[in-house]
Amino acid sequence: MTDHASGLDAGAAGSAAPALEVRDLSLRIGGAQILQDVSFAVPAGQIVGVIGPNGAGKTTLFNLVSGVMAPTTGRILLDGVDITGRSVTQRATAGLGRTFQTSSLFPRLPVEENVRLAAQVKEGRALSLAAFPRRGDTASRRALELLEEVGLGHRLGRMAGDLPHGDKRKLEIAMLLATDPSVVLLDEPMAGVASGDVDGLTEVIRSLHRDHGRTVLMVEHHMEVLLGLVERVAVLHFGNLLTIDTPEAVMADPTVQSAYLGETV
Amino acid sequence: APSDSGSSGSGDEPEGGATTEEAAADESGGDPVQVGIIYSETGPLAAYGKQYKEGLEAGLDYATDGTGEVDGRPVELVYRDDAGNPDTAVAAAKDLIGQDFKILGGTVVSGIALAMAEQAAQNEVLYISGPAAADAVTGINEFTFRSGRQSLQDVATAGAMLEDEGGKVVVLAQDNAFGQGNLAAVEAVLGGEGAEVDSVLVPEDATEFTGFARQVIDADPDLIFVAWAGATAGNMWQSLDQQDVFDAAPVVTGLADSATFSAYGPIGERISFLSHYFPEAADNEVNQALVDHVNEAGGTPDLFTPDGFVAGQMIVQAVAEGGDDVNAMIDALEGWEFEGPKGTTSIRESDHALIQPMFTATLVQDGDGWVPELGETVPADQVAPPEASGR
Amino acid sequence: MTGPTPSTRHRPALTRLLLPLGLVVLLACLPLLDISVPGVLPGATYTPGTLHLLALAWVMAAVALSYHLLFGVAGLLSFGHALYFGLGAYGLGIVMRELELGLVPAALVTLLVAAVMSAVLGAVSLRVTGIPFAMVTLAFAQAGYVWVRRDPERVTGGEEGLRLPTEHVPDALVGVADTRNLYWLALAVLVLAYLLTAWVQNSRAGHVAEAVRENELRVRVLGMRPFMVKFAIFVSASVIASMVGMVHLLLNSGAVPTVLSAEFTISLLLMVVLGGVGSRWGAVAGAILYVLLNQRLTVLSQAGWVDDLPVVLRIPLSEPLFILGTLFVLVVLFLPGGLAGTVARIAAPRRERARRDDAPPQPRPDDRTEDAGADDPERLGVR
Amino acid sequence: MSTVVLLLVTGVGLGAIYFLVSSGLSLIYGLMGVLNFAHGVFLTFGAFMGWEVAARMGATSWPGFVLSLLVGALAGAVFAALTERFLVQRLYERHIEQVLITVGLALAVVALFDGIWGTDPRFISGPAWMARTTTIAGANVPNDRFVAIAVAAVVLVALVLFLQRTRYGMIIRAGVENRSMVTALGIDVRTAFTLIFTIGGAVAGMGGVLASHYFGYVSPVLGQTLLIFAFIVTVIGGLGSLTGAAIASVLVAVLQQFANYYWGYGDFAVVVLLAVVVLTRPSGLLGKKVAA
Amino acid sequence: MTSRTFSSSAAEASSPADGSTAPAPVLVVRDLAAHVAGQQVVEHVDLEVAATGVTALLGRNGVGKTSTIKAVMGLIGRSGTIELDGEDISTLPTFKVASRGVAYVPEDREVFSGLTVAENLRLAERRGGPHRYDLVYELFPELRERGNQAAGTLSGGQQQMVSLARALLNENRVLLIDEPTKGLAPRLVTDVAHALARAAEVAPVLLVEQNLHVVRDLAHHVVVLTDGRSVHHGDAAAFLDDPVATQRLLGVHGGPAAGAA
Ligand SMILES: Nc1ncnc2c1ncn2[C@@H]1O[C@H](COP(=O)(O)OP(=O)(O)OP(=O)(O)O)[C@@H](O)[C@H]1O
Ligand SMILES: Nc1ncnc2c1ncn2[C@@H]1O[C@H](COP(=O)(O)OP(=O)(O)OP(=O)(O)O)[C@@H](O)[C@H]1O
Ligand SMILES: [Mg+2]
Ligand SMILES: [Mg+2]
Repeated sequence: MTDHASGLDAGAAGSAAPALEVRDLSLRIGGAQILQDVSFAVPAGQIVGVIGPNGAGKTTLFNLVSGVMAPTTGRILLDGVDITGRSVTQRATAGLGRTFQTSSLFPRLPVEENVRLAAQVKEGRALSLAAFPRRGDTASRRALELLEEVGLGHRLGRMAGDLPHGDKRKLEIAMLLATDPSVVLLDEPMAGVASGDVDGLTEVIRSLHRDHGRTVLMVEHHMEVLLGLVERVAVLHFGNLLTIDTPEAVMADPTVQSAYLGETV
Repeated sequence: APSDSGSSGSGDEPEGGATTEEAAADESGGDPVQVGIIYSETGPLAAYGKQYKEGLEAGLDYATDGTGEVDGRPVELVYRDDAGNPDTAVAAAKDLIGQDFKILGGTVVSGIALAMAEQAAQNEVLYISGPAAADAVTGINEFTFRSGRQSLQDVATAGAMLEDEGGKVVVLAQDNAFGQGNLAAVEAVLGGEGAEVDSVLVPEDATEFTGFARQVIDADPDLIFVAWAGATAGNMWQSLDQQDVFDAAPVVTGLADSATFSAYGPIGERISFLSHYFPEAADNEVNQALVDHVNEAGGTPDLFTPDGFVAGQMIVQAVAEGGDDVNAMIDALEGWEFEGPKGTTSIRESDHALIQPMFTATLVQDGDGWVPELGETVPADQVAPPEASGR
Repeated sequence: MTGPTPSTRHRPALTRLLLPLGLVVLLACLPLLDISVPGVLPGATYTPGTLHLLALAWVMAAVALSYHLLFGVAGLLSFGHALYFGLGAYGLGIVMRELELGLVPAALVTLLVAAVMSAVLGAVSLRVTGIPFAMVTLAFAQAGYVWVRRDPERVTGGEEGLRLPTEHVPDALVGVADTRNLYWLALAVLVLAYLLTAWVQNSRAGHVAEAVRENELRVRVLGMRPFMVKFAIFVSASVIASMVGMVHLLLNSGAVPTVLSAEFTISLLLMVVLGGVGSRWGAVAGAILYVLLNQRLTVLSQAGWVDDLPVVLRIPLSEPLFILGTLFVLVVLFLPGGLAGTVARIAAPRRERARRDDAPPQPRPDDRTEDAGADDPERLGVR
Repeated sequence: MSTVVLLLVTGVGLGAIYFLVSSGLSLIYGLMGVLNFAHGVFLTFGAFMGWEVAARMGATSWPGFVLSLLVGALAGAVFAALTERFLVQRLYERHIEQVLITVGLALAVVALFDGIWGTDPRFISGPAWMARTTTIAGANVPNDRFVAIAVAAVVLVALVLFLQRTRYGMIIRAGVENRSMVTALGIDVRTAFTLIFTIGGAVAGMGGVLASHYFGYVSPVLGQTLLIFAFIVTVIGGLGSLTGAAIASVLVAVLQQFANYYWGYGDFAVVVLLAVVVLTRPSGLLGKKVAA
Repeated sequence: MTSRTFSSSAAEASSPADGSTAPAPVLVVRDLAAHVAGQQVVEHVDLEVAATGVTALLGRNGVGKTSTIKAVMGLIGRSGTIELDGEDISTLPTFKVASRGVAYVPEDREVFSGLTVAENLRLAERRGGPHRYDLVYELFPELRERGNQAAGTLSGGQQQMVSLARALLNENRVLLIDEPTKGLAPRLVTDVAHALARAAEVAPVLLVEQNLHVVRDLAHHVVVLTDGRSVHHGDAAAFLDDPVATQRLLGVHGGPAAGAA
């Protein structure tokens, strides 16, 4: 598992290329400019936070990168390979994983099955008519492991749609981990998670990056969590990238303070 | 229980020499003869089914002189509903044949009649088809007979109305089996007599007929033959009227059952009808018996009552002459000539066509409603269909 | 509502294997036994009438299973499944007659045609989802229905239907005396359909299909192509339906246009719902129930005592479809999950739902086929 | 030329009938997400009740005709309201089950009509003027077409006004999306839903009476025959768009007229049109993306 | 982040309550049980919402906070006593509960995504009574600008604003608010907390909130749930300052410094 590069094209030998790069990304819907010339690069293995006021375009940025929406102009590169024209599925198989701001699950399938489905993608032949999921096969074992890890070990048989809100967030993370992506987009993973569970989940995310060497881009309004995790912070504001810098520098920036943090210290 | 002597004790004369078979029947111990009748009790043609059934019971009653028995063996009618669906009918047929029924009868639906004919041939039982008009039933196989008329006879009746030779006949028909059958019949009968035949075929699902009415006029006909079945008739006639088709040429069509008489409204007076049957059309004893029987049983004689009635007569004939042997039954029916409600009727030996007289009629107002008035009776041989070559 | 979940999980191997096997053996022996079930079957089990009815039930159960694959597993509400059933029935008859092929080669040709046709039409209809998908499939089937009924090529027999070209069929499958052979054929096709359905459903693709039904975008984000799965299910279900249609042709010695009608598809829908959406054996049970009820209610409607009832009772009781329709409504209202759901509920009483009129469970975030929005990134992504 | 005019005008007339069926369907389907298979039953019931009035009062007089229209509308409305209250309402937010229940209802009630009124068509005729024709550009156009067109136009305007001038359209759209949240805002969404069904049923009932005059008869399957076209119209027009339904009604009917006349395959042509529209514009001609 | 911004308003709001005889609570819930899909999700909850100020409902994920609020609204099956100003509302249908002046801000925002922002608000206008668009637009000026945008295309935070605005628009007797600050940017959290403090001056609030800073600054009373039961009632500040209690009931270390950035 540690060999995250195995998930990528073996041909992409240029390890110098950043894991994820966006160039001049713009999106217009109707008359509204949702994103404007956003460019940045995330080196492999780095963990970067994205902040910005509500409606700044953070989720939209994730949608463009993951292929759920198409940009008006601009390019997206994964490990140096241009993926702008690729489908959602292709990007996912290339090693890009994401979570959703509003949990996106298979509501009427059991929790375990939600994760198992994700885990079997990793094994290849996920759509095979000739392979049969079995209790105790690799994917199922992996699913159990991950569910334990995020703290849902006691909810295996429950329908995902019936979970309380916070548990849905945890399930999202487990599904993401199951696909073993090399680049991870997390959209507000902490929203709705009980304060008592925040630390545990923070650890899960930290290990994503630290133990597995994955590249992580995360949107989070929970500043304590974010600042404790990330190496750099990107700030979006009205669709523009204001800055991308170390947490200290960003927090010191007066624009960020007034636009985002409000009248706190 | 063995048959009581009551039946033979009834003083009336049994029909056609059944007495000679008495001994044979007694041997079989007076077992009931079971006859399976598969017809539309429900489904789109349930109304026709009802007429058929009433006629059948009357016919059986008449042919057995009210005893319901042939040679001391009660004839037991076992009814099955086909609901207008061939699959249902086939299932019922299989069930009955499996129970060793040797005689099946019924159906007003041509598709069912054809499927039943198939079953009859496969399993070598006698099948007497009901009012289903498809010409294809005639001569389809040796096991299949019919107790009603067929499209060719309708058309031949219309031909009797075509005053003189030549001329152009336009057929306005629905584009379905019934309509196409009629068109083919017109081409065969009237075309054969030298008429030019043209057609306007209307999709069965059409709900708007004004355009087709124009097509009929544009074809410049000398005679218009309309073959139409089903609920859209009223609308179609109105469209013909509105587009002044009646001014273009005489219009001939088949007279359906009494429920439709009022559908024509005043237009009815302008149409020349050919008729299979209406109760007042035939003036003979058998018809009188039919009307009496049906009325007594609380029914009303109508278009397809004689088809049932004749079926009853044919069943009795088949049993009386053939006992339980299907081939003997066939022999007994082939070439049989008898007095039916429409007059003298015969079963053609070669193809089992039922040769019978036909009628022409007009509709006249009678109080609030409309009633048919007999034009002429067309003799059976004049409207006999060309012989089917068999399969 | 909550359809039973993929049942890869624990059930003692004994019951899992032996019970169905025993059942099949028992059913296979029926033609040799003299069992009467008054009120349910028209006669003893060896009689051709009863065998025909049971064979019809097996055939309908088999095609209901293929519909279960579409609707229950993949959530594809098709109003045109009858097309493929009819394709099998008509195709076999036409191929045998026109190409003068024997039964087996003709059946293979027909299956091939069905596979190609379902692949082409499936590829087109799967471009849309939800109600539009239902309508496109309806449109295609309706076109097939119109074609068969109008018969412009003079091959289908039009409204009167196609008759089985018996000269190409082995004698053992023709005639009432051989009904038991047809019975065994029907039973075999049911078992085969069940195994195929179980196979597809239990495969990885089958599991993914259920996920696609729930949340298509999520499946894509996980790196799988929903289209491929839906396509595979669509073609499998269609080919199974064609296979069953062929047996239907033999069983009824013919085919009529109604097998392609929307009503036929709706009756499949009714069977699957009666049995319980999502459950394999539910589909089978639903179909059998439907066929038997249909037959029995017709008999009931003709029973003499019904005629003597007062009008308010007589009219409803003499209309089999009224009773069937009402029953269906009641099942949907009071037995969510159909037969299978009810059995499961009785087995596990804690799942009992106490529903209050004004307080339904929390709104389901999405509905099985109403996933039109799932394809709409603008709505889904930004939420 | 006169043939083209005739086909065109009678096509619009047929379109008016289609619209009367499909507008209610579109309202219910587009706003409430219920694909209402029982809509044809509302129509048939309206037609039969209208026929009953006509049989007693005579619809050959104008007052009798108008009364039968009103009674038909009332019958359709009551039937629809009861259906909504006792069946559909219990299954809110379970669209598939709602569809299923209307399928079952349609099955049962058509059979019931069979039992009550028999399978034979019941013939009906209206005021004498309606059976006469008016000549337009050489074409003899039957007058009842104009009545149908006029009623359909009035219904269209009335429905559009209703949706624009009242909060109901909004309530229903929101209620379909998330019923419990609407109730949590203090709105009795059940009444609103019942109202929509009732309106749809009333229009269908009226359409039933007009259709029975158009076809010249009433039979238990009258509504079901029209329903399939109404479905097609609804999808082509776009879910929930009344104007779309109106345009699609006319389009479908006129296409059907011409295709039947010149080619003989009118129903085929309609199916092809449907397939083309769904594949090129899945949300229909005027359809917005209606929330699931 | 500090609390001074809105602690003052909380104090104001609380002062009458702390004074002489405490007025009767607006909402009294006794022995509440609730079930979803046949499953008991709330077993035994007692709580009171004081006549003024904010009462917080706390607990870990899945203990039944949301279910409790839904049960009060009548959105899920329930039994027990629920009294609003002395009137039993436990058998009323949801829309009647709401029209008696109970406003509800759901956990998942639940904006009507097919409707525009303006339509969402118009739909929320309760009959009779004034509609305080001024207050709403002052708090969330963005909603005015985006009046014609379909609510489904709003960002998460913007949807949260719509959801809150729908409740604040009317004159209420009590507000039930489920995680209002979830997904909001820090600055907006401040604003919303401020708004809630203002709203609580007029009508009391029952608040579910995971952000303990907000709880600390707004709430006077807390009710804590575990496993569908209410296990702790008491003063908010006292509870949050008790590290043993917060550790046991919420799994966090209490105290003023809890989680401070
Ligand atoms: N169809 C549209 N028309 C107009 N504006 C739109 C449309 N779709 C999205 N937007 C706007 O685009 C902006 C970006 O939304 P996005 O969801 O990316 O914000 P975000 O940064 O994730 O905010 P949050 O933190 O609140 O989730 C929002 O202001 C939203 O209202
Ligand atoms: N539809 C449902 N079916 C079955 N169980 C449910 C359903 N909805 C909720 N539950 C269960 O009810 C319990 C309480 O859930 P609730 O949503 O009230 O918790 P909560 O305290 O609000 O949690 P969170 O902090 O995560 O929002 C949970 O155990 C949950 O699994
Ligand atoms: Mg966002
Ligand atoms: Mg909650």
